[in-house]
Amino acid sequence: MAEQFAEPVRQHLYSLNLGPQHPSTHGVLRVLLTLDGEYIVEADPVIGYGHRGHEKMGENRTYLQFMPNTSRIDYLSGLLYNHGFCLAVEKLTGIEPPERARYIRVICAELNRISSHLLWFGTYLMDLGAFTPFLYCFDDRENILDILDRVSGSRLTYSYCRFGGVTRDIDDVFIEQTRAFVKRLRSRWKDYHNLVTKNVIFIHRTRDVGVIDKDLALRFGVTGPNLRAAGVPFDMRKVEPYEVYDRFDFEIPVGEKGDALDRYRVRLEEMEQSCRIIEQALDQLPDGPYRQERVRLKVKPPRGEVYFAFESARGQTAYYLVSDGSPYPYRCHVRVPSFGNLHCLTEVLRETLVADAISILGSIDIVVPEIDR
Amino acid sequence: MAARDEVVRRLREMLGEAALAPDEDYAKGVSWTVQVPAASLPEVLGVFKEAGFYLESMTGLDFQDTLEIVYHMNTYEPRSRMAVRVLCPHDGEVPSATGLYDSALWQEREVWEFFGVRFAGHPDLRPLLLPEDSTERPLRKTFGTVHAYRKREEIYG
Amino acid sequence: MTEAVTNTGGDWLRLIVGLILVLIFSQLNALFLVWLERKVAGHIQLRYGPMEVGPHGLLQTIVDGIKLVGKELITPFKADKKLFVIAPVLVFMPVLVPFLVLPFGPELIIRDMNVGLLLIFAFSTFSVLAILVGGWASNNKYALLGAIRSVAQNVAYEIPLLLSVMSVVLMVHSFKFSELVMAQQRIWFIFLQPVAAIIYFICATAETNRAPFDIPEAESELVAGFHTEYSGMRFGLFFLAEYTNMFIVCAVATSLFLGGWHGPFGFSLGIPGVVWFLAKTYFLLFVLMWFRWTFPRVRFDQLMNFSWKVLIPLSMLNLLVTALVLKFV
Amino acid sequence: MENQRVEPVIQFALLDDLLNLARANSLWPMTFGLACCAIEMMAAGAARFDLDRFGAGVFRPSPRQSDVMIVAGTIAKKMAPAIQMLWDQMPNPKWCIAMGNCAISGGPFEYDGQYAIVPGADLIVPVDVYVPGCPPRPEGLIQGILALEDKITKGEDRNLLRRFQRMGGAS
Amino acid sequence: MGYWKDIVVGGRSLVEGMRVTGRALFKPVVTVPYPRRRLEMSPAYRGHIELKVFPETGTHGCIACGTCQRVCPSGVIKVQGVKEHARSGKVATHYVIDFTRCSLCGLCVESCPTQTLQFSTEYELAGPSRWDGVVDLVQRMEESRS
Repeated sequence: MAEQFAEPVRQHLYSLNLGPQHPSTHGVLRVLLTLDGEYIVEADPVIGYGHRGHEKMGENRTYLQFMPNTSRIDYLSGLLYNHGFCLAVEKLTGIEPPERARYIRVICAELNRISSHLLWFGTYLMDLGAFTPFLYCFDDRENILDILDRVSGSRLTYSYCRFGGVTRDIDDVFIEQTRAFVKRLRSRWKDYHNLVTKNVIFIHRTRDVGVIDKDLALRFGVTGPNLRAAGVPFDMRKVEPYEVYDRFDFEIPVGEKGDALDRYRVRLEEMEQSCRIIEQALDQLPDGPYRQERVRLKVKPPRGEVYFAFESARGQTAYYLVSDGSPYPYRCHVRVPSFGNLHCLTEVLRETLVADAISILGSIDIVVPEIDR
Repeated sequence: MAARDEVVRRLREMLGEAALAPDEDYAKGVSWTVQVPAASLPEVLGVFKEAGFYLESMTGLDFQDTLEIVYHMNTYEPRSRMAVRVLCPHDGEVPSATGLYDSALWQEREVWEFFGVRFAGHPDLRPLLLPEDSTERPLRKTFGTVHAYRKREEIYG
Repeated sequence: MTEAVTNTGGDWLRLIVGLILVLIFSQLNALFLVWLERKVAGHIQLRYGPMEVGPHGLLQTIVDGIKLVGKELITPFKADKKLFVIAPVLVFMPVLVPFLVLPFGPELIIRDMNVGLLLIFAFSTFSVLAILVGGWASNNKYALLGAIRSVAQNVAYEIPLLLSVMSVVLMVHSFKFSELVMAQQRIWFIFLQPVAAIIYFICATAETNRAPFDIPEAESELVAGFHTEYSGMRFGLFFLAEYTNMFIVCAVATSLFLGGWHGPFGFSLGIPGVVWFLAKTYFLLFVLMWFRWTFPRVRFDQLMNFSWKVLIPLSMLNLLVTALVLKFV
Repeated sequence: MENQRVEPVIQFALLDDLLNLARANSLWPMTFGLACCAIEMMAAGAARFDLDRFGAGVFRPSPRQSDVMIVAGTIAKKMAPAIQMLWDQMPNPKWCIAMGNCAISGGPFEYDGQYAIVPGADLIVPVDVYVPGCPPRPEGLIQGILALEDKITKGEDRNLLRRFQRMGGAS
Repeated sequence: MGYWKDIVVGGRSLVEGMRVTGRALFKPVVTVPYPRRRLEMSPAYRGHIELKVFPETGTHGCIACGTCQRVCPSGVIKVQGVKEHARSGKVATHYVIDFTRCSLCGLCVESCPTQTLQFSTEYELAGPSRWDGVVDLVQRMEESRS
């Protein structure tokens, strides 16, 4: 008789599919949530819906033929990945690009970083339910796309860099448009702060939400703005300065708690720092050749390997190239930042609401085909 | 630099001098390369964990005679990336690092799925990027179109 | 609007004409509001909004309506068929009834009941049940989550809504709309009851599941909330019901706080009462749309805290102060 | 994968024209981005190339309420059954636009020995309009949507609400 | 006292946000009404490739050497050439590209020894059939020339 009344409270857990097609999974990510009412008990991201086999393609085409792939791994910072791949192969083969090319690459890379952060800012606000900032950010982003289109020929998947330089020189129209853009972006901060940063609903939705602290970041290999928001000033441009980044003075914005609000502030501040880098690079821009002439199309690096890490918009990206002396890479592994950034979600999403899960997923800024490679 | 030197000192005691190979000018992006037998992998990674390193990336390399897994470890200080190289036969077994680093959970699933090397002690070894029912090992050199299939010494001498 | 309806068999004739007018007006108004919302959204976001379909996109909503009518109506396999089909009708039916008592003009109230205000609030709670029925019947986890959230939200925001309205009714001692509006002949109640007006407007946005409180059909979280499984004109009915509900809520706000058909401070400046009423209502509707395209979405528990911990105490305090002031003045 | 168009028994020419006109001018796309082309689709929906001008700006998240599925990006083999299910969930008068080279023919990722992608959306879904480009410009996508509108109303001249030339110069 | 301060500060920030969107309502619209007004493409814009017509010879300069065919990562180009008579060089008669597999990387344009390839500024290519992308550039050049 007693058992009849002492019915244990069975937890009604049910699993919900934040399916491969969902307005706010930034592509094709499926998160298998086990819910108890609105609270998430267990979150298991299922990836692979955007797997295109970049690394296998790296092994059956020459170094230069892999170039279009690099800007499609993370299509929001395509130029940063192009730039990184060129530097990796130049380190492997010892090619020295002329000074002007190095500055052009840095300017275009920083512009691409700003456009990637702007898109993140827009889609993050859309995840939180505000549609208008998305349109304002795209308005700014279109300016950058025009500038980069003018010099590289495409809006998103640039194959602009080559080993030993770039495909096309920048002219003074480019320089003048870039300066105008930097001035215009700085005038927009006030509007963005009034519309979003000071907004009380936004602050309540992001403060103390999805805290990624130092220890969690270390365990999961989280890098980039998410790590800097936790208070660790780890930026490849400062820790392992490559290209000409050591000639510019810029700070690394750092947060305190590592919650969504800190990640937001760090990224906004980073856009400002990129503007400073662009302006300094434009001032120090040397003239001279924009490309080294004697580079063969079929580059033949010596035997050996290189592990070149650089800072993409989402974190520390690295190319691990093993060369066997032939013009075809023997192994081409790409270390992708969003892999670690997404993986820490299994820990961070526990005991949060579904609405928070979307906010956290948006705040760590992932690009799914980049995770799936 | 401090954490790196401390790790090098402890590894030198543990594995002897032969296993460590320095690369002075950091040209290849790695300051020290450590050749580790599969059995003593957990202790080596334990040394790294105590020194505050994080598992940056795991890569599988497929050669004719052997399979090799390269763990790149890094910390938040300049010039402190180290590579831990483990040799293991095709379809061989390597002790899993999931006890020490949670990021190894997915990276090991990926290396297993693409190369077929089993990881002893991994909680749930199932495909990560490929469809659930896939059994083919795409990144093996025997699979699909590839330029060359070499022995290990042809590259690393 | 007909000026004075002749009294021969007055009541029945008045009801029938009123009903026809209500049906026409509510449909046209819903279509116009959808077009207005897309245009306002467009221009706030520095773009045009519907332009190519008819001059300035005026035919856009009509074309949308025809397309929705022409779509296939899918009923999910394991859905509760009967409830799934009834839900859109249940949502749309209670939305038409409040037009009966809305004070469009001095003689243009179709049936000036003395319980006018109560009737509106009674029927507005009915639509929540219909949303629950719709959400549960479509056998979809997202729809269920959306429906349950909608019920909790409406319950939480019904109380401050009623309390803030009570403070106005306390001043006029009646629920009759004509008396409520007549009392605002010289001073609109928004100047006497600013707190109640703000609370009412916030609760009104929550009541119609809009703007920062649009959690039941939160696009980025629950795919499409309670109407995830509805296709074709069933979804159209949910859509029209939402916009007609918006109109009613703003109409009640105008008649309670902005002096119905009176001009400011009693000067009607020769403009007929109806025009005043519609102008103020459409301005409030514009403000509702303005909310939607500015604010992010409130999280579910914050929504609850905001109502129980902020709105209800404030509205009670306001009611207390109004009672004391009326007692001693 | 050819689907036979079964002609309805009773034919109301005028009603069909009206319905086709309505369907052409209010195509609600489904938010369904796979890879790089999704960003260009968002740019098409954004302020500079506003899709809402043609009534196609209402991006409905749920397949039940959308008319056109824009397959924007590379179709991985793991994603193919999901796309198939989404296509089946859409109510009937539905169309599909294959946006970008990857959706048309596998694009830059198609080579012999490719194990991970489906080379072309028309292997899993009946596609109505192909928009080549890698990624196609937002104007290219707008061209695709206008081409779909012409296909629905069976000819640009029969689209009474159309007041410009699709391919010609500015009217 | 934090209770009241929160409400006041919160309320003010909401009004601040509304002021921004309110001002945006009266700002000029940014839209380029596409079919009515077309954007002018930048000089470097990469449409699909086409054969350049040299003024002095009045035709393309392709000698069907196949460099572009080999360098293309996705194998998009198929070139066929013929020698008019023994001594003279080859001239391309068919230059077929499958544009739906091209990734616009520009390696062919760079590697062409006679610099006869260039990017077109065409982006309106939407079509009803998948095989519209397969184009014979020589034929296309003749049509555009006549």
